[in-house]
Amino acid sequence: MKNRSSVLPMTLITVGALLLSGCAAAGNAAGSADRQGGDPVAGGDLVIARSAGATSVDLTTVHNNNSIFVADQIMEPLFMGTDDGKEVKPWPAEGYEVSDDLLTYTVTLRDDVTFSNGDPMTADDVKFSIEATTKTADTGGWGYLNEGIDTITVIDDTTVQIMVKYPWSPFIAVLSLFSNAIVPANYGGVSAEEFYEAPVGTGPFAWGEWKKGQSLKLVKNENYWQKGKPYLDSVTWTVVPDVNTRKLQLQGGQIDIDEAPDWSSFSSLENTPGIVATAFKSTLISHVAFNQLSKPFDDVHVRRAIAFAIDREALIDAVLFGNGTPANSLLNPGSPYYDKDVKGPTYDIEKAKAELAMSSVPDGFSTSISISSGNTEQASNAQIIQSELAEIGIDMEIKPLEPTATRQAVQSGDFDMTLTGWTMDMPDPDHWTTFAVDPDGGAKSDYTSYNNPEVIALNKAAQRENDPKKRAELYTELQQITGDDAFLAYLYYSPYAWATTDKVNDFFVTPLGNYHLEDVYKSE
Amino acid sequence: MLQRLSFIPGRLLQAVPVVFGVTLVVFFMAHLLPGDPATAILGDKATPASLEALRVQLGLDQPIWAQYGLFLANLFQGNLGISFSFQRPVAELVFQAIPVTMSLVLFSMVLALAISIPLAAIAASGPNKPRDLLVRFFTLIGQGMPQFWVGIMLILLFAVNLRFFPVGGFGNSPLDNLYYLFLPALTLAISISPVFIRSLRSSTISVLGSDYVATARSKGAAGAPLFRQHVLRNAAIPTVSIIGITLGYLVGGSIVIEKVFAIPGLGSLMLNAIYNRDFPTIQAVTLFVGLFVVIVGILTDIAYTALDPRVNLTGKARA
Amino acid sequence: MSSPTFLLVGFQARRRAKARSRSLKPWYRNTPLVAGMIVVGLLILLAIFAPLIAPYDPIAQDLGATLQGPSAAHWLGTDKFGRDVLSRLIWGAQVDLRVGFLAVLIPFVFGSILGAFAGYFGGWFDAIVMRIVDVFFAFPFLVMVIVLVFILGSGETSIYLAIAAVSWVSYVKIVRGEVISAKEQDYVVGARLGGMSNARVLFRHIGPNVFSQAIIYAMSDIVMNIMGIVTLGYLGLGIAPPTAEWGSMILEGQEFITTHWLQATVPGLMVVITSLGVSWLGDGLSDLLSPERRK
Amino acid sequence: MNREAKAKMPGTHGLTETDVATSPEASPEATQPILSITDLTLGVKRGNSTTSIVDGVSFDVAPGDRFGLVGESGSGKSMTLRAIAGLLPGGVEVLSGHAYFRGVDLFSLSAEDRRALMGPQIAMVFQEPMTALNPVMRVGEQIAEGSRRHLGLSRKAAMGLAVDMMAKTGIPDPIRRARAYPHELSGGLRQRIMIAMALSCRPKLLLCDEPMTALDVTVQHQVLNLLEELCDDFDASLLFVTHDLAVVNQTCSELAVMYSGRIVEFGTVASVLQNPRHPYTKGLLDSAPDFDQPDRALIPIPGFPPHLADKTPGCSFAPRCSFATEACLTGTPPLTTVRPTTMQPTTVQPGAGVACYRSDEIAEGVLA
Repeated sequence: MKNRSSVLPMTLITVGALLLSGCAAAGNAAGSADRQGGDPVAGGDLVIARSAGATSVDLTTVHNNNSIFVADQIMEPLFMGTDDGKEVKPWPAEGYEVSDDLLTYTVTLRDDVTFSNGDPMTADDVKFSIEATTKTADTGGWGYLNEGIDTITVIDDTTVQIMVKYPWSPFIAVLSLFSNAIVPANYGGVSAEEFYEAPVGTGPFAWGEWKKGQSLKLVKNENYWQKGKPYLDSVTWTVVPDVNTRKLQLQGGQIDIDEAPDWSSFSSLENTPGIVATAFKSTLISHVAFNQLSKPFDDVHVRRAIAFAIDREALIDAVLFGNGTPANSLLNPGSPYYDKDVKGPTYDIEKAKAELAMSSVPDGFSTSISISSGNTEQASNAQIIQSELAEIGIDMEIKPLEPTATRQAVQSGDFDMTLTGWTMDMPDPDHWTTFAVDPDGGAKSDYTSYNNPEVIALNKAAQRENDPKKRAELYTELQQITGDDAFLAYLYYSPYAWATTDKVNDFFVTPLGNYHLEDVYKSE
Repeated sequence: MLQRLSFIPGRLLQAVPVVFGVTLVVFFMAHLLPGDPATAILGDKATPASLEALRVQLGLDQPIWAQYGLFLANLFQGNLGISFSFQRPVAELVFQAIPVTMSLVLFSMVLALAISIPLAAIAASGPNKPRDLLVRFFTLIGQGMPQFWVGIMLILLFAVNLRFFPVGGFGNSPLDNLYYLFLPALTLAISISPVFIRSLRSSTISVLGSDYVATARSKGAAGAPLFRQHVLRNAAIPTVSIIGITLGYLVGGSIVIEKVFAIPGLGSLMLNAIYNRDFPTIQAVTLFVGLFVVIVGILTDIAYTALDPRVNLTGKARA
Repeated sequence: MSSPTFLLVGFQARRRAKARSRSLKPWYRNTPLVAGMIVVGLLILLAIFAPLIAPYDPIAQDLGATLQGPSAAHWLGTDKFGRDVLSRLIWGAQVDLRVGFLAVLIPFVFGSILGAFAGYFGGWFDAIVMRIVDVFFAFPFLVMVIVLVFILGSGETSIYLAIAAVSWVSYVKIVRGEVISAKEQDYVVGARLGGMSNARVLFRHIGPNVFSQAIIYAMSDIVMNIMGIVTLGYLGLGIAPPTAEWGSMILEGQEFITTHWLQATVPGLMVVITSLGVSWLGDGLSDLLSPERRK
Repeated sequence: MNREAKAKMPGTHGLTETDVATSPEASPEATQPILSITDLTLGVKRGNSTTSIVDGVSFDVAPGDRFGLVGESGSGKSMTLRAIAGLLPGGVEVLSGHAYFRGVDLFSLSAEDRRALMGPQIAMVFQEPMTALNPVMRVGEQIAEGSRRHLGLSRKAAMGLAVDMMAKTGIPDPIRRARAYPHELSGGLRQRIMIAMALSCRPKLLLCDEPMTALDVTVQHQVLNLLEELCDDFDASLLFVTHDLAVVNQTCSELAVMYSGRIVEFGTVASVLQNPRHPYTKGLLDSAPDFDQPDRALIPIPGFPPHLADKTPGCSFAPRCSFATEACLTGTPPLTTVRPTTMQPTTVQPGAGVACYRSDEIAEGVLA
């Protein structure tokens, strides 16, 4: 009898499995409790305006959210993050079992899932898809996230067995990544490039038409395995770079959803008749990153002094217009294993001056912060921090560079301070913690060159630890130490800002930033 | 007439080094941009390993001369290369954006002429009279207003408050586009009309004061017939070159308007290409704009020759 | 925002009109010149004495009083950092005028000299220069400035270089045209026959009135530079915050266009007033400087 | 070659009533001058100050007559001509006086009626053949324009007339030349085109504004002869403005000498040129070369014509006049034997007039 001690709370899996197999018709009730009721109305085209268009729909290599959130309406991974972003639930998969030595996962698939072209989804497709994604590791794709996978073997049409190289607790979360979405084996006989000109998936929508840089339209997938869904006939994403133009188009009823209204007009949108503005819980964390290779940021007291000197409430009011909460930890409240009791540096001028006195530059120093030009939020943060640091004798010059130039400077270590942030791609902290604290985790600790062996060890242990309680303790300790080290000065957790017309119902954005359009319907 | 058009082959030959120069300049300027395409594409979550892998795949690890050689080789075969960010042939992107920008540019040109010709005629009919001073004052104002600021104000007034027009965007049928492109075209028209008005006014004044108009008047011509037969064609000659140059400028200069009005034309394609370090697209768009400017230059000369029999471009070089 | 070519052509049209209706009035009765001097003079004074005139420090933040409407304390209200809009407007003049006027110098000098030599000596030198100029004219002006600002990083110096690298071509074309037409004038032919060295002829004879054309053109070039800086500011590529600059003020104000329209509108008006003043100056100067051309 | 003035008795030229709207008190048909200028004053009004360019000029042109208006540049002669043609430049206005064309005051006509006259009744030949033709229009079309508008001819008929006119004005190969553009023709040819254009609607009065000046001498002579012949053929009277006495002598029968906006002497060409009675006319003759007396010394008139703006009291020629006396400096010599106003019955006699206190002494040769 296999030991069902899976990483996820036992109850939920069985409940999820029962629910899905038992009453498919009722649709996925889990997690949509807080949405308005009313019976869904079929039909209509949903128009979503965004600042930039999708650049590619190849989920295995594309890196920008604009492309990801469109493509994941076509192709779905085996598992899906829950609406609260904390757990993973089976989606086109039935469930899975893990062997005692935690090295072999046996995933069973639903037998009623078909691709939009009518072909049934089988284990062969799953094997092909995951292996295709893993291969992209050597061409700059998301493959490096699958490096824990060893072999995939097809047992029968609805069962596939995956061996992992070492006990790897985030495995199921990795399977829920968009990059592991399921495509027909051998791309249905065409070349990869041809396939991605009009990709086929098991998702709620099928390929429509793409006018690059202008609009992308997907149409209803008649063979979607969740019967009766999606309600919409089609979805169109339009490209409207100017935030002000998007807002005015929404007020004019020209579009249904404005992807990212600016915080300054969020409150005015909220009380505009016919408009619903919602701040969805996110896994977004914004912080100041210090380059420990550039003096004096190798001195922990300098970093702590700056962390204490920043008035987070003031930032939230001035930049987010009150829509945010001060950040106390590396992890975001929306992420599993976030510990709200971790005490990170908070705004305290006296402590800041004390820390600076103990540092290698007691009477202050001059430095600079590199930000992306054209990004109003970063410009605002930088200007407020500049005036706050001036109070404790730190003269910080603002260096706005063109976004890619800034990124190049940061990645090549040519910066003092910079403003960065992170959103989770899967309901597991491992991707972010490894990227942030482990120097050879791929990004020299988020390019800060932070190197604390104790923290690195904690992170590796957590990666291997399957017992949730032990894993939680490890992550709490990790959050506490990184907070004290202040290798990043955490600023705030800000929600995702969305605005829709009141005719849009059941539109919900998960903490990972994606949204399930199969539940959305337009009422008159 | 044909004999007088024999200057065209010469001009085309002369254009080759120019266009070649444009490709050279744009290629190296693009490569001077800080942050290479890999950094732009992979974004914040890039790891050095993935950056390196992508650079190899995009052929950015080749020496710069080899890359330029490859670019030219492809160019001669009419292949504009593959866009780094869209992973699609660049030609597809450019040919999709060209009609958008062309309809915007031509629409704004028509509006600009519709504004400029009457105003210039009014001003020229009474030099230094109040109406002339008023027209000249407004041309200075028009020239002084930043394009994007005019765009914002027009949106605020017409699109939001009066809801006459949509806020930017682009229709899918030509008729639809007249509705969508009216405000952006008007914005561009306002910014280019001053030069048209000034040129038309000054040439109309000089024509009205000319001896041949006095001759025409001595034959009893006046009002509309005089204007149509004698004044308009002579006054239009100097303005033709301005229209030509403005056309060239508009195609390359409407980036800001396309951003404010969310128009997916060459301008926004170029702006995104710069932000994304999408070299093939940058080169393709610049090449097209360069070619367009050269061709418009030749068309202007043809129009010039057609309008003014005195001009013979084969012989004397135009200063 | 417009390009050198577009501007150059407008300039030539105006010069043709001026050549004919040139009035001999003394400078003080030349209304556009006087009006221009008054407006530009006031703006320059505003810029120089900004520290005295501006009621507040333009970058002092008051996060308690953000986005306030016009009030007794803040005549034009405050922006989203609680900074006084009026003070930023005044200080903005410093940046925009300085860059506007200084960005003209390099192209003016470099372009004119190159144009003069190209026009005077002609031959292969002229052909090469003109082909290079054609390449720059065929280049989308705004694209070039943006790419240059990207390469050089934002900040005043890179804006100077970016604008200079693009607008020198117009001066070459103008001065070259003038020199070529001047060369055919009798007084020049006479001078050359009289055994004068090329340099003397170029600088003593042709120089004076040829450069007057370039100076007049420089005026409208200033307007274009200001337009350029403001547009770069709007695209977020302008001068680094928190410095007050009209273009970035419009960008920051645009967020609140539906609620606090004043903040985005007023800087625009300042740009218009400045351009008006400089254009009048240009008109007046072209009256004064351009001697009666061939009838 | 001093041509005897050809005094031609005025005829009615078969004028029908409808051609000219005659005012009620018009004199009987027979002796009515084709053009009668009475007390014409032209000037520029700026604010409340007005500077006059032409002061009270009066003269008549009998039908079929050829009348010369002579004077240096700035004397107001062309301005007078343009006033008649209704082509006064901006700012210049008719301050007072009348211009009766066949009994009708042109200044009282509406713009509409005035334009109806231009072409069929009055035509004009300009000074600069290089710029007087529309550079972008074929010459044939420019000639045909008048006849199409006034005679209502079809395009083909009008072109036929144009070619015919071009032949009449001595233009070789007119059919091909009609398709040419002005810049493709020489100065002389272009002046012939102007003449063809002016006469195409068989006008009664031809106004010529120094048509010869821009041409070189040999061509000048041919065009003058052509002008005379055609005026006879077309029965057109001629008002000829020039500064060249030789041209007046060859072409006109009567003349008036203008100086700084006023007529200082008028009469038949024979009487005035044989024995000028005004110092200015005499000065003009003395300073112009004469083929009959090649060795005669040329005596230039000292000084310069006065600027229009400074209207000094007394005779405007006084400062340059070697015979000026105290009286000349103060009083303004009236034009003696002023021809009675045209409205009363008058018979055209070859009278003469002069505006100089000492004209008699000059006439008798006392003052050389």
